[in-house]
Amino acid sequence: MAKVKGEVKIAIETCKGCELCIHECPQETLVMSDELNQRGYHYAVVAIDNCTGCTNCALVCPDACITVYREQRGKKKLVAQLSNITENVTITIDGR
Amino acid sequence: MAKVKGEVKIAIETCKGCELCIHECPQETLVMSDELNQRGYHYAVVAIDNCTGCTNCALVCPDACITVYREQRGKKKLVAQLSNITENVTITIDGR
Amino acid sequence: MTEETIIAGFGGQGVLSMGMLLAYGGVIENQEVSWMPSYGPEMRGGTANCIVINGDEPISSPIVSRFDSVVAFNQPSLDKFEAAVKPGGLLLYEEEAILNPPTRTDITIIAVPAAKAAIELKNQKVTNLVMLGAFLKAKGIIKPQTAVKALYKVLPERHHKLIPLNEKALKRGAELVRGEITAN
Amino acid sequence: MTEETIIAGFGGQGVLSMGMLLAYGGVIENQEVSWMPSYGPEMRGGTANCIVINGDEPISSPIVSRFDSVVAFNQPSLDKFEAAVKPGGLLLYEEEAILNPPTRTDITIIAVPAAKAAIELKNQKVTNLVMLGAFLKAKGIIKPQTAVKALYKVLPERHHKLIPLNEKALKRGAELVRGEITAN
Amino acid sequence: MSEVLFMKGNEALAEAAIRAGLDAYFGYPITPQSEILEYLTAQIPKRGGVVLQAESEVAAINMIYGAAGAGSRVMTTTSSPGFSLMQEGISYIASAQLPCLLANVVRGGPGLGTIQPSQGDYFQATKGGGHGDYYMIVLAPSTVQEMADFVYLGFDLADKYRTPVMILADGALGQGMEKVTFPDYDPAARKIAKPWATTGKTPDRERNVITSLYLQPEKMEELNLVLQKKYNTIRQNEILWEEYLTDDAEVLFTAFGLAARIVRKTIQLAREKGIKAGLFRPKTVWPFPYKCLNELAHQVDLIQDIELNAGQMVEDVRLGVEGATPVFFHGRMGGMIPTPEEVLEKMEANLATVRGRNGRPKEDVR
Amino acid sequence: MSEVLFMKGNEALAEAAIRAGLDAYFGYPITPQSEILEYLTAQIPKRGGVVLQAESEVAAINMIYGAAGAGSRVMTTTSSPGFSLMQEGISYIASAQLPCLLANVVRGGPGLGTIQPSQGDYFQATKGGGHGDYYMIVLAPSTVQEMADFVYLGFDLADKYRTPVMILADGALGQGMEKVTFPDYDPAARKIAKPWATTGKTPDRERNVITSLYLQPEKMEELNLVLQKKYNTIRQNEILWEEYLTDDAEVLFTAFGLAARIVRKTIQLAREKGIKAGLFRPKTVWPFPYKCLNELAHQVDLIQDIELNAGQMVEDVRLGVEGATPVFFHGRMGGMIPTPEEVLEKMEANLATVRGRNGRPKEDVR
Amino acid sequence: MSEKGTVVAEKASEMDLVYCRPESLLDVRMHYCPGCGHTTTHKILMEVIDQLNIQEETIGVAPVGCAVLAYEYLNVDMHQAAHGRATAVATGIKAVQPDKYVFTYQGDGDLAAIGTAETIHSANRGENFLIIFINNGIYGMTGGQMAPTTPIGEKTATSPYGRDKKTAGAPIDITNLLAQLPGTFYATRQAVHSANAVRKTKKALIKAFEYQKLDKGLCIVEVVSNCPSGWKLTPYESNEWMKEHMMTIYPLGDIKTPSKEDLLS
Amino acid sequence: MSEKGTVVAEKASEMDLVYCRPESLLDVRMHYCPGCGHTTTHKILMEVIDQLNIQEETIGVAPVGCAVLAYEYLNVDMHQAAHGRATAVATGIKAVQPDKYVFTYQGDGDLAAIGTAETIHSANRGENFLIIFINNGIYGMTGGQMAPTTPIGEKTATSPYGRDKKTAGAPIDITNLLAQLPGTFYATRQAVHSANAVRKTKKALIKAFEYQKLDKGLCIVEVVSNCPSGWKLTPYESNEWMKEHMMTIYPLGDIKTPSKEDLLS
Ligand SMILES: Cc1ncc(C[n+]2csc(CCOP(=O)(O)OP(=O)(O)O)c2C)c(N)n1
Ligand SMILES: Cc1ncc(C[n+]2csc(CCOP(=O)(O)OP(=O)(O)O)c2C)c(N)n1
Ligand code: SF4
Ligand code: SF4
Ligand code: SF4
Ligand code: SF4
Ligand code: SF4
Ligand code: SF4
Ligand SMILES: [Mg+2]
Ligand SMILES: [Mg+2]
Repeated sequence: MAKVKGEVKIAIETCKGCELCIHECPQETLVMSDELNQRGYHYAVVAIDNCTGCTNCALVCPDACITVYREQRGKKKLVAQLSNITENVTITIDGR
Repeated sequence: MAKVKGEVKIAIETCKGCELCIHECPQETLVMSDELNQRGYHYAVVAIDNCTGCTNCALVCPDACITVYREQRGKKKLVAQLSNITENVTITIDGR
Repeated sequence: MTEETIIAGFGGQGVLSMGMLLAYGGVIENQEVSWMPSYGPEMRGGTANCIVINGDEPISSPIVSRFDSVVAFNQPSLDKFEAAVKPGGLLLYEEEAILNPPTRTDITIIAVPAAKAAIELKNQKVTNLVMLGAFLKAKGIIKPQTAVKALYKVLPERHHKLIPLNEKALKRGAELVRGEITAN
Repeated sequence: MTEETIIAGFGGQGVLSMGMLLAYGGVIENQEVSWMPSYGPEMRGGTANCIVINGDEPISSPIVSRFDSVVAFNQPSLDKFEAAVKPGGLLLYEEEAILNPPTRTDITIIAVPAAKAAIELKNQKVTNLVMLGAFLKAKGIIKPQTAVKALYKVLPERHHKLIPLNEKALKRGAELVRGEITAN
Repeated sequence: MSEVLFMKGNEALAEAAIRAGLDAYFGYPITPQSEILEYLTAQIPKRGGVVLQAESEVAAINMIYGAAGAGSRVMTTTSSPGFSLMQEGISYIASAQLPCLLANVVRGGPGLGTIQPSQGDYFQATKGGGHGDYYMIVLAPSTVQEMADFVYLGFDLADKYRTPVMILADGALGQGMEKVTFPDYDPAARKIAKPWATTGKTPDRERNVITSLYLQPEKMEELNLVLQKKYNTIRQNEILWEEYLTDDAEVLFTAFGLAARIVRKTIQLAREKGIKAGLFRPKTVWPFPYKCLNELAHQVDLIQDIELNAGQMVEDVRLGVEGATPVFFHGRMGGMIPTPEEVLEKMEANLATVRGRNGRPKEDVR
Repeated sequence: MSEVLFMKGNEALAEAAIRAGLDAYFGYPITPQSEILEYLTAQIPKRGGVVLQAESEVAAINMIYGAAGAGSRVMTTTSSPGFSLMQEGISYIASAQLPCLLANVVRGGPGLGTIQPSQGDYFQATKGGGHGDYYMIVLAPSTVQEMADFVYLGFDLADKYRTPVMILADGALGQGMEKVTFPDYDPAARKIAKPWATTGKTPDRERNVITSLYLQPEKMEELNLVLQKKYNTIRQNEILWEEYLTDDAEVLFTAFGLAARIVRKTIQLAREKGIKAGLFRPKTVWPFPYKCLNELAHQVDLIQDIELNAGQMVEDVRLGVEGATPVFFHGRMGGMIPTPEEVLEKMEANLATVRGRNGRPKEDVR
Repeated sequence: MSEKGTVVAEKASEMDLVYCRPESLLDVRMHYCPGCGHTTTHKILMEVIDQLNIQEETIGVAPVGCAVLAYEYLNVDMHQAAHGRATAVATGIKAVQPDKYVFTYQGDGDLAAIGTAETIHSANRGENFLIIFINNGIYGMTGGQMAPTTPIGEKTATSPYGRDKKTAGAPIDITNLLAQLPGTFYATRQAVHSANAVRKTKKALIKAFEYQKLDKGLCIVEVVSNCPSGWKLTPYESNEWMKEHMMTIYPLGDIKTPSKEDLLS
Repeated sequence: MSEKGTVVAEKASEMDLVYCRPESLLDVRMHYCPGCGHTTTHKILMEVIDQLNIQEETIGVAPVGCAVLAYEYLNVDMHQAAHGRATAVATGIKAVQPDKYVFTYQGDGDLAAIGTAETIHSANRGENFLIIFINNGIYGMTGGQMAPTTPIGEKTATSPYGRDKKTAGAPIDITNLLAQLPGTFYATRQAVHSANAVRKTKKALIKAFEYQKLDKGLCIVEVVSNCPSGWKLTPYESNEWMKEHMMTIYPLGDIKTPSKEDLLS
């Protein structure tokens, strides 16, 4: 089975460094940063670009820090629901 | 089986006329009086002298109005426990 | 005028409804009225009573401990309330229920053979109406006709057919009280 | 003399025990002392602080809102308490943890590279002892030797073997504060 | 005016609640007020609304908290021990600023006590039986008619101020029957909008939150200041009392609820004896009519306070009087009710002391 | 004298309870007093006695009722919302005349409020949060040392009068650490016989019954008279207060507990400015030291009452003062604590009004 | 309230006394309505206490409910308790008097409505006392209101149109719930409407007291009982109604009995 | 408290968004400790509410406990409730807002200790709302005291020597008790410690909300959860400990599910 290509974005200032995403990722995509965020937590970062977009990390992330994208495969498209994540998200779906 | 001979005494002023003893007596020994006691209740009285001393009536009597005696049959004797029923009970067991 | 009455007996003897008729009668006659039942678990003991106060000015306390009239339906009630009749007041009791009659000499005492009368009327349940008839004869707190009107208020619709019988009982009660009533 | 100090940082940075050492030291030196932790669910947010008051007369309120000294272990604490330093007071902070240094000009400000020093001492956990050493150098509320004595009171028996290391950290902290301390 | 009915106080209260547009009632049986729940379980299915027998008074008051927060006109009633159990909930309701009507048909305490009438819960009602700084508007009916009247008033005040209002009655007012008439009252016209209620967060508004939690003391103090300001407004606008023969009074009785009825009789007896007595009866025992009482206090030789307790309202009386005239107390407890004659006797004894003490003959008094 | 320890108020209270011979503790966690239960669960297994975490405050107070009735030295502690839940049980305990020690480590109310220190439960504690006419002896500690001292006193008073005694503390006294020493106290020598307790009906005595139920109002009134008589005895014998620099005071502060500590500082500031200020601090807030306060009131230009609430003890102050001097109130709520400077400022403003109003220069005041 | 029966029991010299009022039941008239199961249960409880000779070691708790005056009748040390709190009170007593036999005597309103939390948690803690639970499906004392145990369709003062499952829920079988908690050692449901039922209930009570000696956990003896006044039936009718409407939803019998191992361990 | 993530999600143009923070979860930092299951449950609850598009029709109740501030995060109308009384409050709301979706969000101390009576009776009445029950076997908010659900032997602030069955009883399985009441329509026990568990819990929540439309009785979704702070473990360790010590006594899975008939009737 060909691997699907995915991508995650992590809101590092919201991250509390619980490491649950790290343990839950089947791809070992994520690691903890050495840096602290402003709240004093080490935060999760992408270590290897092998994400499959399986959403495991995001599902298990308590603080909803993780947004997941996945390669289009001709499936019905999801409507983005990003309105309150951050103000400067720009989303372009289907060229819109 | 020869019937055992029994006897009941009813504290009629304590009786509240609930009639439960009447219904519970297998011998139909008891009936309700036409008279009222001082509390305004009809009370249970012995109608026929056919009591077997089975204690059914006494067991079911809520207000503990019924004392039951039974013919001696050589069995181990019960010790009377009458102390606080009334002041002028006199009990003679085994000639004492 | 203020008339403080207590009506007392066993539960089921109709003491509360007798009181209610007296009270409703007062309402119909535009009096100030208060009806106060004994309440709560002491009723488990099987006794019941109500205090009825009829007056022409606002009722002070609905609970009082001395009465212009005591109506007793049984011995315990008589025993309990005999002393509570105000001097010169009235003690009216159901004759048959009482073994030890009252002994006070400073009050009017009337024994009403109400249960007997009710049995003659073929309904033991109207004993209280006989008592009420007698009481109203002795103490004209409300008119007997008003008591009849009150019956329409107090009885549930389905019992209205019994009103003629009740009316008879009231009359019979009144007849049982003979002569002038004075404190002896 | 009354010295009102708040020590604030993340939970786990040892701010409560730094305060406790300061307080116990006061007890040993026969001062009047009060130690008041932040408490309750706001701790869930991950921050902790304690107010320590050392004085020579009975402590008034154990909770105060303006301080002679603020010891900040992280940015949020510095942000929150900078304004609460009394004019002429002291603001002492862990250098590395702070991105936006304080801006007030009417107070003494000391940045202590305590975490670095602790790492040099091979135990990050003694950062708070370095801070205490520095603080006591700046504000002689209790003698450094007293702080060592206090360690025996505050640390559970099983950790007493760590006291020499703690002592070193205290010393190191004192060394990090150079020169005379005056409000600038 | 509508028909004159003859009802128990409990029933009159229940009937008035329905006529006042009661949306939901939650309650638990307790003598001497179970008739309220009983009346409502019989009537509400026919006349609309919700009536629910809760598993306890604690549950009932929290159901009230929920239903009041969700914007409804709600009521619970109980008697003394049950009211004690509600104290936490009442504090929450007051703090979250929810309107509702409560009634305590008081019986003799403390403890399990007796089911006979009493006024022993005055302190609890007026000084805050629950924790924290809050008050309820407390209406103290004196007749069955007021048992009904104060329901309408109570609901309206509750809505107006977003605050719990309570009716402080007693077993005799609850159990006894008296004449009563019900006023015209159109709930639809009287109920006001509650934009703060939790009715579902529509897109046109922020979510509504019912809470009394403010971990930051600054915020919690703000809430408290809002509450205190509201209480001051109520103190200014909503004080109710009754005076009876006070114009020429040389002796003033103070009493509320049932006790005030006994005192009225005493006053007649006193006046028959030539003693110019009058009555001051607070109808709102919170807010208490301190000021008016103070004015009267300067006019009389003494104040005789009468209560069915060991002396509770008398503290408010003394706070109102501020030493202007001697204040005496007489009370009966545990369900006992003083007679008008007994009350007269007590007052006369005190009057003798006062006038004796003042060394002034009666004529000189004022 | 024993060693000087440095402890949290909550721990000091718990430790004192053990040293005072605590037989059983029942309680439920709540901030800011959970350390008491925590301390006891750690210590009691080593030192003897019973400690049980109840399922709620309602259960806890009723466990107290049971264990106190069975003759033991018992205690429960909680904070504001939990104390409200205990009101029914407390009324039962007072009515059944059972000795026990309660503590309310008060937080900011009303409702859920905040966990910060407050004095908002003064009314509840002193006027009877529960139903009926009862009082508790209420001890108001001002230091961690008193958190310990009042435990011994509380247990002894409880036994002596067969009455619940409560400690009215606050979150700061519970959470903060201060120096404390524990006195010598031999529980065995201090515990008294309790022949009324339910320890099994031996043939030499009638059965013992713990009850507060008297259906006959005459009987219930009798119980009430017994209680009132007891309360009067307590009023005569057990009033405690502290005065600080009152001898020459022209301005009197009144405050209890934590507030009194702030006021002490204010007094120093005031005296530095030449204002002769003093402090009157009730240690028993019930019974309240009315008489002594009244005497002081005649000596001063004003009374400035300071509380961590919206004005509660000030009513008792005014009842004590009876108009003898103007009484002013300043309070902070919801966990806020006034500074000594703020308090000084308020007082000075009021002093200006009073002296201005009187139209008398300072010298003429007395 | 004390009064003596006027017809006294006189020993027929040639006969043995086989049943009489138990000694520990005080010789006063009980306030219960005629035919009420509370009365019968009081009586046999004291018979059992006499039989086990534990009067001196027994402490009882009766909360509000028709049996609130139990202390007027039961000649043992007693606590009256607040409504619903009997098991909390008993927990307090047993904690400081662990060698005494402690029992509570509770109605269904008390135990299964307002007292649910205390009941469940006493069982869950495995408190070592006995609950005697009088389930009459109604609030007797307050005048016949609906209880959590009231059968569906039953008309009471607060369910004048009959208990409606939709709004009031189903009658709750609390003994069954309690039996599922490991802290409950023995749970049985009995009755006192017939001589036989009385005999069984006495046995259950004896067992329960004996188990208390073992310190193994809570024992509960439920007595399905009547309330002639609340149900507005004669005592006899009430018992018949009870058989039909109560015992069908609350079938008599043991619900949880200790195994041999439980007893020995 | 509101703050924006600094690393923002930028649409990789060739990719679909497959997971993001739910719209109805307010964009503020939640106060929970790192890795706490409350946080995850909040998140997926709002995902479900968004998915069902019922934000405007939902009213929530969060009593005291770590989740008391839920109303700061959940963008629906909310009531904070007194400790233990969430289901009573919900009963009041649902009584007057019968067409709304009502849920409570309760901890184990709240639901299974102080609130036991309210919990049981809401279920017994068959109240038509949803209980979300976070069972972390501890009192999180007050600093880690023993709860009725705490496993035997577990050391907490009030069981410093480990929970002792003899004095504190066994951990109570309240969902199981509730499931036995006829008023309970759906009872399930789930978790949020793994992606799979989260998926199942979301399904359970969806079911529960959909059942609420049917007006058939109480639904309860228990979430066996962690308390890293109370347990003094890292979030990951806490989940491992939870699997071993909590899920063995509280096994995951459906406890009561409606039959076809139940659903259709
Ligand atoms: C806190 C409180 N709430 C309500 C009451 C009123 N009350 C007394 S007994 C009782 C219920 C009685 O029913 P049950 O427990 O079944 O006992 P029964 O009388 O049927 O034997 C109630 C509601 C009370 N005394 N205290
Ligand atoms: C009446 C009352 N008692 C006690 C408390 C203190 N308190 C707040 S939350 C809580 C328990 C929290 O535990 P749980 O319900 O399990 O929620 P968690 O924090 O574990 O999620 C307690 C005891 C309170 N607020 N109110
Ligand atoms: S989406 Fe899946 S593969 Fe990608 S980082 Fe998350 S868990 Fe790993
Ligand atoms: S799960 Fe979320 S909060 Fe935890 S480390 Fe990963 S991104 Fe951070
Ligand atoms: S003892 Fe038996 S036979 Fe005799 S009267 Fe009683 S029930 Fe009948
Ligand atoms: S059972 Fe007892 S109370 Fe009932 S009628 Fe018979 S003797 Fe009387
Ligand atoms: S009311 Fe019912 S339970 Fe109470 S005594 Fe009468 S019959 Fe028995
Ligand atoms: S204390 Fe426990 S339950 Fe509360 S937020 Fe922290 S981890 Fe979660
Ligand atoms: Mg019952
Ligand atoms: Mg929990």
